[in-house]
Amino acid sequence: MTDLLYGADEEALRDSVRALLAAHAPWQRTLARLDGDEPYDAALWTRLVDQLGVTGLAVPAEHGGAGAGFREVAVVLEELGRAVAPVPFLGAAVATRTLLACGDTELLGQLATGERTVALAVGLSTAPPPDPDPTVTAEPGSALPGVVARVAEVGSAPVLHGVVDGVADALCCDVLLVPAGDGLYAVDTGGPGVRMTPVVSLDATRPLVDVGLTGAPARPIAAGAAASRAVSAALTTGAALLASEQVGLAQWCLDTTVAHVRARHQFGRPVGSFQAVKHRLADLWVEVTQARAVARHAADRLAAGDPEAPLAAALAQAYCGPVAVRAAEVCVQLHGGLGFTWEHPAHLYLKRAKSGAIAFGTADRHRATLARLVDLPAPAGRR
Amino acid sequence: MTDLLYGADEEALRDSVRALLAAHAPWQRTLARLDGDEPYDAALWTRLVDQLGVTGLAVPAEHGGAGAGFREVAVVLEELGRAVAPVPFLGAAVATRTLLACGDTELLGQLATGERTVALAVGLSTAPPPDPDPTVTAEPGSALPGVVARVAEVGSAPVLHGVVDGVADALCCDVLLVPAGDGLYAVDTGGPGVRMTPVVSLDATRPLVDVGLTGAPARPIAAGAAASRAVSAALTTGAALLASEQVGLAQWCLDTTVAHVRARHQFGRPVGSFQAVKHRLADLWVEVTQARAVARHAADRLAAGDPEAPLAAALAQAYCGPVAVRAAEVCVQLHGGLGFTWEHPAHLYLKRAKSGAIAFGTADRHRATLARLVDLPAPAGRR
Amino acid sequence: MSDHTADRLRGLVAAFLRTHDPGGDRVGFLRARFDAGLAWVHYPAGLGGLAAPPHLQPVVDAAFAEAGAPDNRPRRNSIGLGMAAPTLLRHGTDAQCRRWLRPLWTGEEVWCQLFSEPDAGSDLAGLRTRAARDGDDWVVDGQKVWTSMAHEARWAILLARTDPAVPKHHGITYFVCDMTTPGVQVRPLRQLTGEAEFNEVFLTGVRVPDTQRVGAEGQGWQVARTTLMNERVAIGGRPLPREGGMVGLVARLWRERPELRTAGLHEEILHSWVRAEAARLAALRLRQLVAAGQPGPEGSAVKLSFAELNQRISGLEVELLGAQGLRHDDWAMRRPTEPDLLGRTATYRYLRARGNSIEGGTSEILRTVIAERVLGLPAEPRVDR
Amino acid sequence: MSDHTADRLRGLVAAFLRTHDPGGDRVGFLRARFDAGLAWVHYPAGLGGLAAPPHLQPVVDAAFAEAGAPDNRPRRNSIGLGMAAPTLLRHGTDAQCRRWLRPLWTGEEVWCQLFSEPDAGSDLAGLRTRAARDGDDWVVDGQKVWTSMAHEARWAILLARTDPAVPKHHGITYFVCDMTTPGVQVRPLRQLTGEAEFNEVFLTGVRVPDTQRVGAEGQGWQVARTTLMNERVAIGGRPLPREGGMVGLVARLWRERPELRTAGLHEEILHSWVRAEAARLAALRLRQLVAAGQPGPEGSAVKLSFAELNQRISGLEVELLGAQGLRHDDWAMRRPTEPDLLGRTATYRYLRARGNSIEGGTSEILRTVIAERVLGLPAEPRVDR
Repeated sequence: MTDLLYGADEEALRDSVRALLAAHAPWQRTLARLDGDEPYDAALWTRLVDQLGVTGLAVPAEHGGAGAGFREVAVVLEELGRAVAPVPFLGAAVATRTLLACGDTELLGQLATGERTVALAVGLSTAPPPDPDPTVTAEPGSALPGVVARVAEVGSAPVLHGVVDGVADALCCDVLLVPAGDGLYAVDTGGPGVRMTPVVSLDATRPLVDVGLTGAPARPIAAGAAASRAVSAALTTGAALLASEQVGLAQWCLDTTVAHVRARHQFGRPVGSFQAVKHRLADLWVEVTQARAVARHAADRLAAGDPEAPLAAALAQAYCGPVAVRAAEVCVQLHGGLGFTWEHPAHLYLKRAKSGAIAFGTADRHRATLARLVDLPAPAGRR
Repeated sequence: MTDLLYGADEEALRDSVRALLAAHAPWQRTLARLDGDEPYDAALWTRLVDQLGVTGLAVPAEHGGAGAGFREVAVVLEELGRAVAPVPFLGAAVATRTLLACGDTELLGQLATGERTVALAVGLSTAPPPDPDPTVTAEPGSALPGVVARVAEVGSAPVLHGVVDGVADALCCDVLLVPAGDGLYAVDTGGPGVRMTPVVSLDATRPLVDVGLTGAPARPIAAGAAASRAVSAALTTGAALLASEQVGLAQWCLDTTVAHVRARHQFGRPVGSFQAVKHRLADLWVEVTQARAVARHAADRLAAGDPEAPLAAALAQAYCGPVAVRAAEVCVQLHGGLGFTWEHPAHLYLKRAKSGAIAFGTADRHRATLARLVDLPAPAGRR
Repeated sequence: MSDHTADRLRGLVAAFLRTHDPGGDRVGFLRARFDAGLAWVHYPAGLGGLAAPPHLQPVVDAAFAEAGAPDNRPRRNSIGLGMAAPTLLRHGTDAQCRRWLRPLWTGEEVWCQLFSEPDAGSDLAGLRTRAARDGDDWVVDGQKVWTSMAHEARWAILLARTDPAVPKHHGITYFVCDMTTPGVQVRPLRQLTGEAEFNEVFLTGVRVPDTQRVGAEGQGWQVARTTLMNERVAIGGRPLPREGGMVGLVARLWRERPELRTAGLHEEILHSWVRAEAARLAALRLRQLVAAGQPGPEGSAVKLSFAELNQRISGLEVELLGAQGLRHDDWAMRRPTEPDLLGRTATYRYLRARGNSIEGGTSEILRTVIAERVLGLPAEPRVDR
Repeated sequence: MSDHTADRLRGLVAAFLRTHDPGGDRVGFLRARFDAGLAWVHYPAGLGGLAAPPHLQPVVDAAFAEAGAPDNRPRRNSIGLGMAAPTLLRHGTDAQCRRWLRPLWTGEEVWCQLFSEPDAGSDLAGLRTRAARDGDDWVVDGQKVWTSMAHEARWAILLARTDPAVPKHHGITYFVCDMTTPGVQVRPLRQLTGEAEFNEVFLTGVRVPDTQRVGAEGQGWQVARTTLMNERVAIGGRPLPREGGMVGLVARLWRERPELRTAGLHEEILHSWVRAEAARLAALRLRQLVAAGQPGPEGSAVKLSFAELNQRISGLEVELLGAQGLRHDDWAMRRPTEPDLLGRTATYRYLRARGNSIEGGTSEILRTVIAERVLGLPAEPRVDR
């Protein structure tokens, strides 16, 4: 049965991550980074990888990882969401799932130890396919979400051509996993024929890049249905894990707003003593409480390799994405003018939340997936 | 341009109707009727017809009416909604529009003077057709909404067979206008072959009947496209006018709740001084204010014979139906236990409101109609 | 820590079943189960329990259910089981516990609650029913409302004002009232569904022996608070399978009646399904927290969101039914003993669910409770004490 | 009743245009229009008006617009036109009106508002900026925030506390402050869009002559209330065609980009369209009421619902854009003079619209205003006076 709690190891992991983030990633530093040239915090990333081994959590011990799992990865994401930290961990987790599915143990080992940073080259807005089983589609290649590149050959070695727009967590990565043709390829970003163009992103703490490939040398890592399944599993993983980040984000917004309205006085009373404010925050607390259960469920089913993991992931994005947006919007509103300023961190969370509502597919797409998975079909034909 | 105000004559009419209802239809009487055998208040209906001539308002003077129009009919409906009065006026207004479209001046004259009560024999939940112009459908008859009866002939005179379930305002009527085959027929309810079976209705103040026709003699009043257009216009009229009833209902719910929370004390304060209660009622006031503008617009466009009347009617039912339901639900909630009792009138309004949300089509059907009319098409194919 | 384990308790149930026929005399079986300490295993020995941890109760219940043993019809005595019993255990005397708990648990004696009054609903502490001392008795006069099961109950838990001179929360005392006492008059209170689940209870010169006082004089508010908290957990605490609540009914309707489907209602049913599943998982998480000995404050959230869901989903169901949603089954006055939210018609469910945000603490009160007790937001300025 | 009619005013405009070239010197034309009483026709003669009924103003504006005459760039001076001018007319001296109204109306002098403070936002009467009498002057010290146009304005309307000894609403006085006075320091206040429409204004020993006091000493709160009401009407009062607001942008996007459509977003856009059209019709009805001389209290509703709509629709637009909704145009610090809610990107609109429920009275304050002034619900117990 699904385990919706946090184990003692998970709580210990949370404490470590939170302490590290408190020491090295206060929001003031993240905010200041927005006017600079380096959106990612490379030093913070190094600490997370080297000191806490976050990239190895979901990698089996025999491949150099910690042999924990995606429940632990989800706990790390809660804390990163809470701190709106500018590190490429979500992308690394998605890449981990891709490599696990492909059985590429060498790259997996390098990812686990932090020797190389890896990202799946698919636009951040790409939703998991409504049908996670690619065997039902006629052409094998058509089941690959986000395919925009094509494969050519130079001598006997494949090279890739094409563009992949809006890829997250790829800005500083060493290796891109690119779906192309009907296969999946590893491309060295330091090699020839790869151009990474930074995007002015809504969420500048998760900067996107447009990837241009012009004859980039590529190493095949999966083909046909195996490639489709790997990408599909990776996108489901992204959707499921993002929910935990959203829970952490929403909890920060709730906690920060509660603290603010307790301290802020207007009309001779704490703002938080006004009933409409209290009830709005009570409703938000209920939603965050439910979002936590939903996100925990998605992480647990993912970790268990349950066939219902896609259902749990669709539920997670149908529910947690909108809750995170509401939490961030309430946070801005109840901070009043202060919440509308650049100097207050609320907007970092608002932008992350709104961006997250699109990442791995908007809530309505996940509802449509649920409709299929739980047999609540759309009306036949037009109204 | 659309006139969203009330003219002096309209205000005078409102005052007359309100005074009559206050004197003869207090809610206590309407409530007591629920446990009796006569859901309609025949005496009240006679007063409305004889003293105020409500059935003649939309009938031209040359056919025995007052030569006013549907704006005035809408004002009467606001007051009837406000009093949740058990009289068949909405049905009479729909029948008036049907007969106007068919040009049946004799029956129109009898309806105007109150000599005979007429109802369109279509289930109350029937929505206006999404396309109000029947010429686009292939078979002329198929554009007739609510067709369930068929036509036969006895000698050279047509007779009708079939059932029409859930007809409103037909319980005490003298004449039914029945869509059958590809025509529209008048059937005398006192004649042979007509059986009227009362329904246990959600809204007992607007009781429904199931009409059974077994060789009922019928007089044709329109055929083919003319019949389709008449029924379509009648349903659009019902949708547009119902909005005014809903505004009156919602306004009563708001006013009554405001009065209650001003008087009721808990925790040593008026309940209406608590901010969450105040804000909820402020939001409801905004919605009722907007519903009034929307309903007034629908009545005005209907009265003007504007080609945009179907659009205004669809907007009216997409907006005003849900507002009335919310108003009645808030009324029950903010009356606390009292609002949950049979002895308080709130439930009369709740049942009328919820029933009205289905009458002439649910809000989602009207949104779908709007999508067609304002060019916001549904996605092609399945998601 | 106790040394009880699930296995050990299953063993005790098995031993009990070897000597007691679950198919035999119902009351006799239940009395014996109580006496064996297998009623409420977390209650003390001698009072139906074994002082075991509360999370082992479901283990025992499941073992009896598997054997086809009769249950104590818990829905018929929810006030007794959910409110009276825990209050008696915490605040009652030993004699009170011994007199009342056994027939309460077996269902031989049904209990009701005389708390709410016409002018004291959300503000329960504003109650006006008076209890005046007269020798060894108290004489009670007043009017109570919203009393379910009053017409079937033998006992009532009663709040009455014993000292009108002190501020409102301080002058209240908690009693157990015998519903067969002269002066207790029960009248049905008809609700908007047409039926009367509830009652008004008029108390005129009702004598209550001082031995039926629970807790000290003037301490009734503190005693009642335990009970009110229990009411909320009792309402929200049942586990549900997926689609186990009202959402299952509307999902079935959607599947079985394709002709009713529209694009707009499709979005609405999906929204409802998502929210229902989120609420279900949150309730499940609360149970897991309780079982792990980390009870959180999520109980109020469960009641709040199930009220909202029931209202939203039953409203959707009525609209989905369309023509059929305009029809009801029966408005006649009836006397059910409990709400039947999954039976009858969609219209009944829609109307009955309106009460879910009023009964057992209004949603407004629950939001305030969450804001103040969970989030630590300040109380409003008080003008009534 | 005046004897002005729409026809008569159109005749006056026509006569004016025969002697003044709309294509000539802009400022000269506007000054002459003011002097002819055709600026604000409902203002008194000599102050830009003809004492005509207010509903005839649109007639005059339309006649000038048809002739291609320059307008006074109303959005650039919205505080001056919407707040300062009506306050000066109602509470100012004749000399004040003659000095300030003409260059205000022509746009030669832009105005800003020094009301809000860091600790006095919704509770404006809690302001702390002090003005102390010194001979014929007042000396002002304090800090103001959320001042749009402060970096372009010549004059400010200013609220300052002149008597700290009396309860909060009573010790406030209303002034006009020359923004070029020494001691006035303007700093940009960057907002979450990255740009700075607003400013912080620091006032250090700023001398304001007593002749620039508006209304009596200590009466500033009453004077300001006129102005605050005007702010709300000014924001909500513009007429819109169907799909005239943000909903038009998202409707166009829906029509032009079929590949973005999903069933869920279809329902959402239809809901938004319906609510936008309802809000538009309500605003139109308000205008018709005002024109008929029956101004209702609907002004607050208009501002409240447009804030909600802007937020909802811009949020929908960002999601509808999908991949493109993850991109912004520019986070650089800039200095626009007004919000551009229909230009730039969907992400900008989404972020900027968050301010719509905060600026010019938060939505929470507006709901309280509606509840108390329109519905007559009682105020909360006050603890601050």
